[in-house]
Amino acid sequence: MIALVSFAASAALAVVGALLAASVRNLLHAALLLGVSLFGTAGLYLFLGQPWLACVQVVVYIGGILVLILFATLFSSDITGSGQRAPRALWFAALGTALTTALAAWRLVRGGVEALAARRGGEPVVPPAVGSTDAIGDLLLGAWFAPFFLAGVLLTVALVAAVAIVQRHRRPEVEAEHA
Amino acid sequence: MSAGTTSVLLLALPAAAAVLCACLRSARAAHAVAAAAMLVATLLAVPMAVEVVGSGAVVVGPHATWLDLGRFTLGVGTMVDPTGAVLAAIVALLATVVLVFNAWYMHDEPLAARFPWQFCLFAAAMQGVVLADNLFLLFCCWELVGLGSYLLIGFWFDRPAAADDAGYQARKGSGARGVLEHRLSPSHAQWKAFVMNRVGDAGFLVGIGALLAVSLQTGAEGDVLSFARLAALPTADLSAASLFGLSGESLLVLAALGLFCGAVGKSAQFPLLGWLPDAMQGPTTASSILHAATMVAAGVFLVARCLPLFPPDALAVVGWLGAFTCLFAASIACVQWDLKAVLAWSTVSQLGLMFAGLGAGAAAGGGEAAVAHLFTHAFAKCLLFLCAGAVIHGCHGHQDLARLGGLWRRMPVTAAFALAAVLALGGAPWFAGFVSKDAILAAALAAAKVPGGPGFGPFLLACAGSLLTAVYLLRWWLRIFAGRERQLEVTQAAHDPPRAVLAVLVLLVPATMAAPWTFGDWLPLPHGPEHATATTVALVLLALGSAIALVVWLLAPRAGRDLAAQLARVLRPLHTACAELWGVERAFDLLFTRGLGRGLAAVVARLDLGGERRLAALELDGAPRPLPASLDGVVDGLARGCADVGRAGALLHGGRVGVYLAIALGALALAVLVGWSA
Amino acid sequence: MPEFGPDAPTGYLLVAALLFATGVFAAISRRNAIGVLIGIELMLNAAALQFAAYGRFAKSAADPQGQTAAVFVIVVAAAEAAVALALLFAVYRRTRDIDLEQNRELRS
Amino acid sequence: MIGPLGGCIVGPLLLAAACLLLPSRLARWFALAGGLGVLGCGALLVADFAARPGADFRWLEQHDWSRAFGAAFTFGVDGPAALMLLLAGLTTAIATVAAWQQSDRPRLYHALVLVLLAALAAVFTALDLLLFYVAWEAVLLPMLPLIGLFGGEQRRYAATKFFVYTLAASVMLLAVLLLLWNSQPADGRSVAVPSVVAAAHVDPVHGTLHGLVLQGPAAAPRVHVPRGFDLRHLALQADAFAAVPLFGTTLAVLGLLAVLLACLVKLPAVPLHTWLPHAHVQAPTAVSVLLAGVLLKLGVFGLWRIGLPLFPSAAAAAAPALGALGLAGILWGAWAALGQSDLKRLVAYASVSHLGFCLLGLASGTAAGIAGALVFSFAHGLSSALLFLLVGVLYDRAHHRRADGFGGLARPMPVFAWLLLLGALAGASLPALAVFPGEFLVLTASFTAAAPFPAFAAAATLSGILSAAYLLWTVKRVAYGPLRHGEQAAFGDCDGRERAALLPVAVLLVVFGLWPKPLVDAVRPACELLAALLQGRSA
Repeated sequence: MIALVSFAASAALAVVGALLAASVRNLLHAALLLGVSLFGTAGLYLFLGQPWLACVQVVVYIGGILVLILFATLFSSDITGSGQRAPRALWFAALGTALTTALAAWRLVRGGVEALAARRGGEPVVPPAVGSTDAIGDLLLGAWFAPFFLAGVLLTVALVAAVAIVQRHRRPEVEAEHA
Repeated sequence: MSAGTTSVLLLALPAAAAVLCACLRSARAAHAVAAAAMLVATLLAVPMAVEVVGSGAVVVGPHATWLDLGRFTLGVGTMVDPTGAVLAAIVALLATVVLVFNAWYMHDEPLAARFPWQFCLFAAAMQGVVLADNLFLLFCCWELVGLGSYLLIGFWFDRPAAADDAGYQARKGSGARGVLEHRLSPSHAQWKAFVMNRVGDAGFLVGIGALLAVSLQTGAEGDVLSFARLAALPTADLSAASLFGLSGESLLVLAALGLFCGAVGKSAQFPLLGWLPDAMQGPTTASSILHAATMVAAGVFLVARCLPLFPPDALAVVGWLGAFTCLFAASIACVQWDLKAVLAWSTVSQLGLMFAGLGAGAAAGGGEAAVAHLFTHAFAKCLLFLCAGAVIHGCHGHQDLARLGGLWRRMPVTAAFALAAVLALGGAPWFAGFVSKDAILAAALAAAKVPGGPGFGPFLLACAGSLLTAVYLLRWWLRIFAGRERQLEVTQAAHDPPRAVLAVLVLLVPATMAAPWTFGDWLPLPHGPEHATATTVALVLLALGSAIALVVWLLAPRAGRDLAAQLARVLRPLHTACAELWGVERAFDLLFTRGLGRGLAAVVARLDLGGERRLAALELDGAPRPLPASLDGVVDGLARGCADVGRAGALLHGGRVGVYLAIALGALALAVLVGWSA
Repeated sequence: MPEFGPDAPTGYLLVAALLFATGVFAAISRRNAIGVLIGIELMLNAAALQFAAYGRFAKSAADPQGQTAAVFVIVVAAAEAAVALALLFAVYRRTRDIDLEQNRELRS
Repeated sequence: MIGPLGGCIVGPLLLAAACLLLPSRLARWFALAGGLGVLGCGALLVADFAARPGADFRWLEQHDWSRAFGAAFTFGVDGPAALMLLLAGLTTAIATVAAWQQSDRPRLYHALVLVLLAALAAVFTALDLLLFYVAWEAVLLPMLPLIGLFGGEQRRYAATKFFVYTLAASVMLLAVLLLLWNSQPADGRSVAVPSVVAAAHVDPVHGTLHGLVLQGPAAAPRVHVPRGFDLRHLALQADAFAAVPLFGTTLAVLGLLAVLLACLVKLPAVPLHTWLPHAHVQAPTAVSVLLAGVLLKLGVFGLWRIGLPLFPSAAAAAAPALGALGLAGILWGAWAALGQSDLKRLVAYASVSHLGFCLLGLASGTAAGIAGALVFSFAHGLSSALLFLLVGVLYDRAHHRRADGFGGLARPMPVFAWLLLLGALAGASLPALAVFPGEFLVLTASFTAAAPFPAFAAAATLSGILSAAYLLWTVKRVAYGPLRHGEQAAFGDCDGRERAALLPVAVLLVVFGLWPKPLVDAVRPACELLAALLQGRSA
């Protein structure tokens, strides 16, 4: 019972946080609410028996990406004003698209659940949730080595690219202007 | 010279004179040229008339094809028959007389140089109506007659309406009845005349169209509108003709009624009669010819010429309407105080009488009788108007019957001429009108006895009209010329026209007698068994009418007050009705001028472009532009709808990341929804 | 098998779907680039959750492959965020603003 | 080598270039020369057709354009086209004289007028559908700046409306053009020649028809028509087009609808006419003259050249509806004119009413009706030009056009008043003035056509009353009565330049009113041929 309640709480945290993050006007609040939502997801990973993933989520996502985003909000000239919302027509378009997407996703979920049930052949027993950091490590350096390697390259390229983009506009005339 | 050549000259002379006079600046020279041309025309026309009437044959003049349309042609050409020959001669003669008279009448008028050419155009057009050998040319000239009347009525184009005329208001003085108060300005009167004539002409065109349709459907080709061909139409085999389920015979009735509709407009019959009294805003000399031989005569002439085409049903309509107009207009003439208005309504009434005669049909002798009355009436009415012109000229523009009187001492010759004309028109024995009016009454009586004819209605109405004719004509003469002078300041300067003018007027006097018309039996007047009855009735009516007029006039001074006014008080409702034209004018104004004219036009204009506010705001961008319920507004609405769609489309390509994202994700989601059902 | 709860796939998948839709909404309706980025992060997060959930319930025994894929998603998200924020920084330096309404340079 | 008809198009274009390049005081002379040149060609052709009546095409000339598409610069003129060419030249010359003192960018103005003239001449002489379409749209190009740059206060609105309305209406022509091309077999088609066409067009010397070799027996000749845009060849295939199914109906029906849309807006027929009052009111006087004088006739000519000959069966079926539209235009326009206070708008609505007669005549499908419609078009060009010029004379002096802002002008301006009366009487179709023959022909033709046309004609006679009412009422308000505004006593009568523009029109009105025979004779054979084709289809 406690498990169910805490599971529901995590799910609610994830969904409500996301909804608020999408809709509040203040950008700073939105970023923080995104963090709430990410925490909720991390909780869900725990219920899935994947504590390692939960840790990665918290460390990389919340500790890295979210802090980056919060840092970026400082660039924005107007994080609380009325200018945060898109034109009315676009807002409706967003709502429509989101609802359509939700509908489509729900359909996929239903299909996925049915497929899972069919694959287990009606077997009622849910496999035990076992932490498997070892297995992941094997996998990353074994069968998934190529993707793992590519992810590393991607991260490096991203890092270099980010620096390059920021650097590119440091032209002499701009510097002269700044001086 | 053959009659055919003469007929062309009769047309060409006035036309050439019109062109020539239009180029002349001097009024005297223009009058001289015009009068000379008309005199030559008269000298040509009279022998021609004698010749044609003597032989009784129809002379066909030169004919040319105006337009060849394959299935039929439209021609121009002349044709002279006895009626046309006499009428052409009368037109030419009266035109000459009136021109000479006008040279005196307008001797101090600055615009006088305009009169001759307009007048000659008018006369030329009328000659065209009389001498045309086909209905098409007749119609063209008919319209030009309308143009001539338009020009002449609006001769004093810059005069205001009487109510706004300071000169008239100053002249009116005390004791006046304000007879001109409700009269229109000349420029309004000319418009009214033209447009009302056009109402009739629309019917005329329908008549021509129906005749053409019937002719072509029965296989005719060539100049199908020539009178010779048309006359043969009723006896032809009409079984092939049908339109909208109407048989050929019904179409002929329709055609005849259409032609009659044109005549109703041109001859000022009920209900298109409002324009003629207003037409006297033109010079009196113009009225004298307009009321006599041209214009109004054209309508009677048209029906007389096309009488073979008129089936009995159409004739009944002609007879009833004519007789009704006769009485109707006579009743109005009795209560007029404007000396020209009495004559104008008298013309309407007399024309009604002619139509009553025409309605009796050729078999009853109605055609000849009506034409005879047309001739006699032309002379008498022309003379009357010229006398009226002399009176008005002598009295410096005063034309109120209540202020004139006793003028016979100052203008004895004019008074005598006018009396002759009055007696002629009233139908006194030994005078011209006696002959022709009797003939009409006889014809109407004869037609009444024919089973299936119009019945006794037209005859009785015509009799009542004749009675009133005697009343108002005698009243008119007595009030102007007899007794003592009512207001010396009005009449003291009056005098007869100069001798030269009188010498010309004298020419008209013999024609008011019966003798020239009955001598030699050249005028084919009907002499049926009804003639005696009709004569008796006419004489009784004349006596009765004269008695009424005399009694009213004689008693008036002795009673110390105006018996006419007393009578008017007693018969107030009747008097009011007559004076207000029985409401016809008002109804016409309400229904057509205000209703179908101005009212509907305003509605249509509003529905078309919208109101002035919308029009003023068209160019202002961004100004609120409510879509008015108008055609143009709908167009603008469509345009704005297109612009809105375009604006929505432009939103998709506005460079907004969100929009692209929405499109991409939305499309993906939709694809899943639609495509992943399996 | 209970329909919802920690031991059934439906709950996780539903949350993932909702997160994804919310991300879509945020990405479209925000006119600030950071708001859009938040939306994208939400969508990626939903994808990672999806992987993890399927990995947990796909086979009779727990399978680490789902978790591994989720890790990759997080990695990609991190790379994306880094590049996106660098881009934002660049835009900011040019226009002193990162409002997408004002910066509609994608328009032809 | 360019022949005279090509010269009617190239000449004005060259003169337009000269206008732009040479000093501005020469520009008006170039425009006048262009107008007179086209006028001369038109007059020669009309005289030729009047002297030797025929339904054939004359002064034919052809230049290569695109063999692959079967398109060529084919020029040729039949009677109606000759009449329209004459009208285009005449109106341009008159309008140029009316704009003689044009001070605002005169070079551009006259150059645009010349370009307009070239485009008009191309429409009237083109015998190639593609060329026709290009010219038809090209007419709009100079009109847009002529109204939009040189017009009155609301010129932008009026010019845009005119341009977009007429352009949108005629784009469907392009679709029809392609569909027609597409429906022809690649290697041409062998068609039977109707005997009336053979009688009118077979070259007696060479035994050819429109340049095509005759095959088969002389009694029932056939020709092999190549795929292309030659209007004469397309007309021969009219029956084939009527048999091509398209969108549930036939190509002929859709084609006629597209042509009708384009032509009825140009004409303009109620209820597609609302661009006209705006365009007329905003356009400068001379452009109004061009607009009413020639541009509206494009609608008539389009129906004559494309609509009726290419789709005769559909046209015969649509005739009652077209006649009803014509009648609606006659009455609606007349009543709307009666309700106007702006003089130019009044004349514009009078045009709507008058052009209704043209539509009625064309719809009647009889030779007399079609001839009447064409002659009426010509005469309306004269009468409306006169009225617009006169309104311009007033506007130059008073700087407004409200009818109630004038009164009694016949005293200070007698010549003006007489000409105004003449114009009004012509508009009211008085006999002896040029509008009457056309109107009378249309009416008589409708009376003698099949039901329901006699009923239309009967209702159309009302226009005689209404036109007299609104035009003569205008004369009364403007010219007659006492002088209502004291300052107008100082108005000068028409000066020499104005008379130079007005008097030729007035004289022509009288001349062609008394003697319309050459005009009718010039168009009649062609009209009879078309009427025979139409009647053959409807029976």
